[in-house]
Amino acid sequence: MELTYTPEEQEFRTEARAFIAENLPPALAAKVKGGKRLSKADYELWHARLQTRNWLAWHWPVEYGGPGWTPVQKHIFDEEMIAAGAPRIIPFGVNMLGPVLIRFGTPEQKAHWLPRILSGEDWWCQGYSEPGSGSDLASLRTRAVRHGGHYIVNGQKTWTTLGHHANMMFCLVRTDPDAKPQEGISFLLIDMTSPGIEVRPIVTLDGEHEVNEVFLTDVRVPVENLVGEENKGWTCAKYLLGFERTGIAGVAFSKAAFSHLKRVARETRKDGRPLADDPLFAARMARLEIDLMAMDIFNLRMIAAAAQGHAPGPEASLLKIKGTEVRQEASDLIRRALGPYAMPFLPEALDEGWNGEPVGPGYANPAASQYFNLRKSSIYGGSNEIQKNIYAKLALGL
Amino acid sequence: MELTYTPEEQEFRTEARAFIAENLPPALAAKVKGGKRLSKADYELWHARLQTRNWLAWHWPVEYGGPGWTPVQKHIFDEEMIAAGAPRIIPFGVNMLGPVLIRFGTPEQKAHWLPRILSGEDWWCQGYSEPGSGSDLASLRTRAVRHGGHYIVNGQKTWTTLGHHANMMFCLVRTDPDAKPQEGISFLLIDMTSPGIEVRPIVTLDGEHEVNEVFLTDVRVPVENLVGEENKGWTCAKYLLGFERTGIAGVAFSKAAFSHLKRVARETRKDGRPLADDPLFAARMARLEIDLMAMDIFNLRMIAAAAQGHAPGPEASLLKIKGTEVRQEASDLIRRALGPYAMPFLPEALDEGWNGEPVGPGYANPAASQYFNLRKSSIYGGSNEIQKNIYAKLALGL
Amino acid sequence: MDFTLSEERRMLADTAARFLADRYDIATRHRAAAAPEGFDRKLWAEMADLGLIGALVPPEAGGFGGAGEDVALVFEHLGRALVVEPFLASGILGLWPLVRAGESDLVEAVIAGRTLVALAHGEPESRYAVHEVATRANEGDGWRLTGRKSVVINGDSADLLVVSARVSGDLDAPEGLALFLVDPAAPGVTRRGYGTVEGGRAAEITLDSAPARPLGEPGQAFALIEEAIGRGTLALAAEAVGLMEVCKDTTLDYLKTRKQFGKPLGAFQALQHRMVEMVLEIEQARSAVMLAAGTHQADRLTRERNVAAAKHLTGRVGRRVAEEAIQLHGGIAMTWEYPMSHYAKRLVMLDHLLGDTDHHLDRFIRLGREGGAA
Amino acid sequence: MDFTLSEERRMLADTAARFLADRYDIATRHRAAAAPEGFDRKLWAEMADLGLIGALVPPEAGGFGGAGEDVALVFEHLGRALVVEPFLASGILGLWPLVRAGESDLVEAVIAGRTLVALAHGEPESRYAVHEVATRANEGDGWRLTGRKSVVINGDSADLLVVSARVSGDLDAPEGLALFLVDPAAPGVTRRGYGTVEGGRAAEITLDSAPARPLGEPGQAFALIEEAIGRGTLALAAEAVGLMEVCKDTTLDYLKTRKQFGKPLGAFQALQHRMVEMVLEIEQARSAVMLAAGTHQADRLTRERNVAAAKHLTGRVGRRVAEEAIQLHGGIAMTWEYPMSHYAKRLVMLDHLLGDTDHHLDRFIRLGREGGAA
Repeated sequence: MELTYTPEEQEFRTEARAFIAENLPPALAAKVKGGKRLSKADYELWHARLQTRNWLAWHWPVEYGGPGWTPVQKHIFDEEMIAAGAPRIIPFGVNMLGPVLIRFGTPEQKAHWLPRILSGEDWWCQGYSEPGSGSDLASLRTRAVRHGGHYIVNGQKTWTTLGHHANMMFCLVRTDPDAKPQEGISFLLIDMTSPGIEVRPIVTLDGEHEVNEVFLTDVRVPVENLVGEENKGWTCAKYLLGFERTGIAGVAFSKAAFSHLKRVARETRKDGRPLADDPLFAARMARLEIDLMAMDIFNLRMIAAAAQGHAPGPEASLLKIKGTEVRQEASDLIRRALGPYAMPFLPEALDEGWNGEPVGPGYANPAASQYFNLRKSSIYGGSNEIQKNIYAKLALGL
Repeated sequence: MELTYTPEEQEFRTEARAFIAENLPPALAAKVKGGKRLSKADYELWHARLQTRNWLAWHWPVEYGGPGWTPVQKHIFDEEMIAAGAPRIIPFGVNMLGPVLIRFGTPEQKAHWLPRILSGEDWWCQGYSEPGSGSDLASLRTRAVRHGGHYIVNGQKTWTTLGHHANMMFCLVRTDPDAKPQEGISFLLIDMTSPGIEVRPIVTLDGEHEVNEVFLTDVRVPVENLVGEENKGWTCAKYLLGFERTGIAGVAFSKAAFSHLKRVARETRKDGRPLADDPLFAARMARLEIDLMAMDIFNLRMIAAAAQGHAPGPEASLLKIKGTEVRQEASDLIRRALGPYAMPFLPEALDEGWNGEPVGPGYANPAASQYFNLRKSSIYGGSNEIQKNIYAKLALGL
Repeated sequence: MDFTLSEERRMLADTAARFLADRYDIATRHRAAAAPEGFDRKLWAEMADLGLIGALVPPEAGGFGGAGEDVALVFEHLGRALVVEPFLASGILGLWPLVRAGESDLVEAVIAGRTLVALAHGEPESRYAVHEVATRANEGDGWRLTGRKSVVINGDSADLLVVSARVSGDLDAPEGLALFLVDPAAPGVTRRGYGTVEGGRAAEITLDSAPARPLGEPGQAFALIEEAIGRGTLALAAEAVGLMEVCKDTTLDYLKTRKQFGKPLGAFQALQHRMVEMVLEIEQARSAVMLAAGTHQADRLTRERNVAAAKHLTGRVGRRVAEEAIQLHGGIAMTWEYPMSHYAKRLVMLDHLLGDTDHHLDRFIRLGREGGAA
Repeated sequence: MDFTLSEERRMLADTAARFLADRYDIATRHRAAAAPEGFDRKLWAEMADLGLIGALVPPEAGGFGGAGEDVALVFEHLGRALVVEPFLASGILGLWPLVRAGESDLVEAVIAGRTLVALAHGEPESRYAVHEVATRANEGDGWRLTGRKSVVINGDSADLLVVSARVSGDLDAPEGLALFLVDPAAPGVTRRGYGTVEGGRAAEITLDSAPARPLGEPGQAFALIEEAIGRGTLALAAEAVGLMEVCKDTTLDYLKTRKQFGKPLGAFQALQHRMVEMVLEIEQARSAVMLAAGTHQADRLTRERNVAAAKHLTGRVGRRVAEEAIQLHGGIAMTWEYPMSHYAKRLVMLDHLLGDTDHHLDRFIRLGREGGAA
C-alpha cells in the first residue's frame, strides 16, 4: 500500500498548478470563490484556455484530442482546478456527449461534432428528464416520429441545466411507443434554434435561474442526427450515465468547502472567542473532517483501481451518496457558523462588478443560498435513493 | 391546556407512594436498582402485595377485581413503581390473558382462570412466536388437531419469556391449515405440565437466561381450553396486542435510566473533572434529556386522550419506536460514561447475596450487559420496523 | 392534565385559521414579501383587527391572552400560512418590553397595528448571546446611545425602536443593561434595510449619539431582555411546528400521487419508513413546544430551560424535516414555484433567529446547572 | 498511489486467513475464552510459530514487518475470526516498549510466544488519558513502584508487566513519566483477574513498593507510551473493520435466506437501503484505517491524528453496524448461540479500549490545534 503520489504524478501536479496560475484570470477565480454568478463567457473562456493545451477533453482518446491522462492525473487536475477557483468544466458536450459520439457515432458525426465541442462552437445541453419521469428515466414520453428525412419531435424536457446558453441538445426520445419502457428510445441531436423549441426558465428555491424547461412542438430533426440505432438509445444513455460517474464524490469541492468553513469558524466569534474553539462546533467540524479524510481515501481507492484497468463498479454509487452528504454537511456548517449573518441576502451582490458594502462578512451573503442550492446534489444524477437501489441490486444481490 | 395533575391525582400519587414504601421490601428494591437477577419468588411477592389492595390487575373492570383506575392513575402508579425500584408486573397473565378472557372467555373460563391469575396460583407464559414466524406472526405453523374432547398440539414456540417459571401457556395454534394465514388460527390454554412439553433455555448475548424455546409433541389440550371460537384466534391475538401497547413508551424506565446516568456522569471523572462537565458528554446527555422531556409529554397526550375515552390510535406505534430509542440511548450513554470500567463483568455479582468487592464502581458491572439486553426492546412486541409499517398504513394511508 | 384548547383559544384558533385560509394564499404571501417593507400594511391592520396581536398580550395590559399557550397557538397558525407580517418583531420582541414597562398607550397602538415596533438588540459580534451588548448609553442632556445593531428583524420599517444598551459593566456582563425607546427618524440613527434569504426584512442600525428614552430603570434590563427573547423563542418554536406540519402534509400528498416505476412513491417501503420517522419527530417537537408553552408562566429557570429545549428540538427536527421533505419530493421541491420550498427555507432559517440548536443546547445545559440539575 | 498488498503481505494475509479458517472456528474461540487464562496457550504458540506476532515487529528488532500496514492486516484478520488470544497485550502494547528499548532477548521470547507481556498503564481515575498517571516510582534500593493499575488487558496471565509510573511532576503532566518492567510474582504485586463482558480477560493490579527495572531513561517515557497506545489504537481500529465485515456478511446472508410475509427479508426496500448504508459506512471506516496504517511511519502529529480519526470513525460506525446487524436480524442475533452476536459485542466494547469515539474526537481536535490546523 502506498498513499503518496509517484514523482511523475507530483511533477504533473506542479505543471497543472503552474498552467492554471498562468491561465486562470484572478478576477474569475475571485468570482468563483466568492460564490458570484458566472456568465456564459466565463465558462467559454476557461474551456478555451484549457483547450490551448488539449486539456479540455480528459476522457477522450488521444486520437480525438484528449490529453491521454491516467485516472490519477485527472484526479490531480480536478483537485488543482477546484482549489484554484477555476470554473467547472460544463460537462454536457465534453464529458457526456463526446464519449457517446466516440463510441456510437458515425464517422461523419464524429468529424462534424467533436471538433465543435473542443472549439466551443457548440454549447450542449441535456434532454433527459421529463416532468413525468424523475428517477424513473425510462418512463419518458417525448415522441419522435419519422417522416422522410426527419424526425418530428413533440414533448417536454425539464431540469435542463444551462439550457438557456445552449445551441444544441442531446435528447432521449421515444420512437416506438409500443415497446417496453427501455426499448423504443432513441438518442437524437437537436438544434435548439429549430422552430418549435421554447426554453422557459425554472427559478430554484435560492432564487436563481440555472435550469430550464424545454418545450418541443413539431420540431424537425434530420435523421443524420440520430446517434446509434433507432430504438437503441437506452444503450447510449446508460453508457453516458457511466461517464457521468467520474469524480462523482466531488471530494475536491468538499475540501474547498471545508477550507472555507475553517476560515469562517476562525473569524466568527462566539462568547468572545473564535467559533472554532467552541467545543460543540469544533466537534461538528472534526466529525466532518474525519468523514472527508475517509472519503478522500475511498475515492482514491476507486481511482487507483481504475488506473489498474478495473472498470468503475457499483462503489461509485456509494461515493455519490457519501460525497453529497459530506458536501451538504459542509454547506450546512458554513451556514450555521455565520449565525445571524446567514439571514441577510442581497441577490445583487452575486453580480459581477457589484461593489456595495456587504452585510456582515463578505462571504456571508451566498452561504444560505448555497446550502439550499446543494440540496439538488442528492437528487440529480440519480438520486441517492436510486443509488441505494442500484447498489443493493448489483453489489449486494438483494 | 393544563400540564399539571389535578389535586385528586396528586393525592393518588401520595397514596401510591406510601403504599409502595410500605410494601416493597428495601432489599428487593435494591436488587432491582442494582440490576441483579430477580427470582420467581421476588415477582410473586410483589404481585401478592399489590393484590392485597386490588392493585394488581389495572386493566380489569372493577367487577372482575380491577382497581377502576383512570389512565392517568395507571400512569402515576407506573411511575411510582419504577422510581421506587419495584419489580415489573409480569404481564402475561394479568395484562394479556386477563383482558382476553374477560372479553372472549366463557363464564366458566372466567370463573376458573381469572381468580387464579390474581392469586398467583398460575404463572402464565405466551406461546406466540415460532422459529419461522418472527415479525410475520400469522405465518405460525404449530398445529392443533381435534380428536374428541381434546386438541392434539404439535409444534414449536420460541422467545417464551420466563417460560421456565410458567405452569400455563396461552398459545396460538393453527387449526385449519388450508385457510388464509390469519384465518384458521385458534387461541388455546395449555398446561405446561402436560406430557409432550419440553422447555429449553435460550441464553441471550448478555449470557442470561430469560427466554425459552417450547417444544410441543402430541400435547393433549381439553377443548374447554379453547378461548373464543375455533379458527377465530387471530381476533383474540389482535385484541391482546392492543393491550400490550399500554405503557409502550416505557417513559418511566427511561426516566429512571436517565437519573442513573446523571449519577454516573457526576461521579465519573474525565481530565480531573466530573464527566458531566465535559462539553461533548454534557451535550449527549442534554439531547437525550430533551428527547425524554418531549416523549414524556407525547406520552401524556396519549394518556389524556385515553382518559377522555379515545381509543389508543396508531400513535402508540410512534411511542413504541421513540420509547425504545430513548431507552436504548440512555443505556448506551451509561455504558460510555463508565469508560474502561464498562469492560469487567462478574456474572456472579448479579446473584442475590453476592457481597464480593466490585471492580470499579458498584454500578458498573451490569451496565454493558444491560445495553446489550435492551437491544431486544426494538425487536420484540412488534419490531420498530413493523411499527413503521403499521403507522404508514393506518395513519398515513400509504 | 389536559391538552385540549380552552373555549377561548379554540375560537382564536378558528379565527386565525379561517382568515388565513380565506385571505392569505401563497401568492398573497409572495406579494407581501416582495413589497418594499417586506409585508402588507393592510393585511397587518386586518390581522390586528382580528385580535391576533392582542392575543399575545395579557388582559391587564390591554390584550386578551398573553399566556405561553396563546403565543404558541398564534405562531403555529402563522407558520402554517407562512405569514411574513411582523408578528415576531412587533407582536413579541418589541412589544413585550412595552407591556412590562406599563407603556399602555404605546401598547394599545401596537396591538391595534397602528404603530410598528422592533427590538434592536443583536450586534455584529454578539451572535446569539443575550447578555453581550457593546452599544453604550450615556446620560447628559437626556440619554444618548452609540453603537451598532445588526440583523434587526423588521427594523427597516419599524415606527419605533426598542434598543438595548449598556450603562455600565463589561461587554458580556448581564448587569448594567438598559432598554430605550428610540425614534428611528431621530438624528444619529441610520438604518440600512435589506431582504433576508427566506423572504423577510431586517436592518443594520447605527446609533451615533442618538436620543433615547429609558424603559424602566437603566441597568436592570437583563431579566426583561431575556424574557422578551425567551418569549420570541417560544413563538419561533411554535411557528416551526406549523411549518413542519405543512411540509409533512405536502410531502405525504406528493407520495400518494406521484408515480415512478409504475406505482405511487408512497408504495416504496424505504420512503414509507422515512415518512413515519418524520411524523414521529414532528410529534416530539410539538410536544416540546407544548411543554414550553404550558410552563411559560413558571419560574425563570423552568421557563427558559423549557424554551431552550423547544428551540433546540424544533431546530434539530426542523432541519431534518426540511431536508427530507425536499429529498422525498425530488427536483420539484427545489423550485421557487412550489410553495413548500419556501416553507422548507423558512424552517431552516429559523435556526438563525434568536439562537440555533447548539446555542439552545448549551443554554439548556447551563440553565440546568444553575438550577442544580445535570 | 497503490492500495494493493505487497507480495509479502499477501502471503502473511493468506497464512493468517488459512490458519484461522482451518483451526479457529467459533467453538474453539468460545472454549479458549472460557479457559482460566481467557485464551489457549497452545493456539497462541502456533500463531506465534506462523509469525503472526513477528509480523508486528520491524526486522531490525527481530521481526519481519512492524509497519502500520502489517499491524492493520494482522488485526483485521484477528477481528474476522474473533480471536481472543493476547495479540493486543503481548503483540503490541507490552511488546512495543521492549522493541523501542532494545530489549532484544525479551522481544525474541515474546515474538516466539514463550513470554507473555502486558502493559499496565490505565488507573482507576485516568479514564482514557494517556498522560494521567498517579502511580509513583521511587529510587532507593533499586526502583520501587506504588499505585493501582486498572483494567489491564491480559494482566492476569502476563509473565511480565510493563508498568507506567511517575518519577516527577503533577498527576496529569506528560513530563516525568517512566516505564518499568515488573515481575508479577514479585513481592508487593497483587493481581485480581476477571473476565470482560465480550469474553476477554483483564486484571486490577496493585503495586505496593514493588521492585521494578526501568525501560529507558525514567522521566522521558511519555512519547513511548503514546506511541505504544497509538499503535494499539490502530490495531483495534483494524480489528473493528474485520468484525464489521463479518457482521455485514452474516446479515446479508440472513436477509437473503430468511423469509417473512412470503418473501426474503432482503426484498424489503427499507432493509435494502439500511444494508447499503451499513456497507457504505464500513467502507468509510476501512478507508480511515488505511489512512492511519499508511501514515503510521510519518511524524507524530500526522500519525496520532490519523489514528485518532480511525478510532473515532470505527467507533462511530462500529456501534451503528453492531446495532443494525442485530436489528436487521431480529431475535436470533440476541442469542448466545448465534456467532454474530459475539462479533457485535466485541465491536461495541472496542469503544472502551484505548479511548472511545468522543475521546478520539477530542484528541483529533487537540492534535489539529497543536499542528496549527483547524
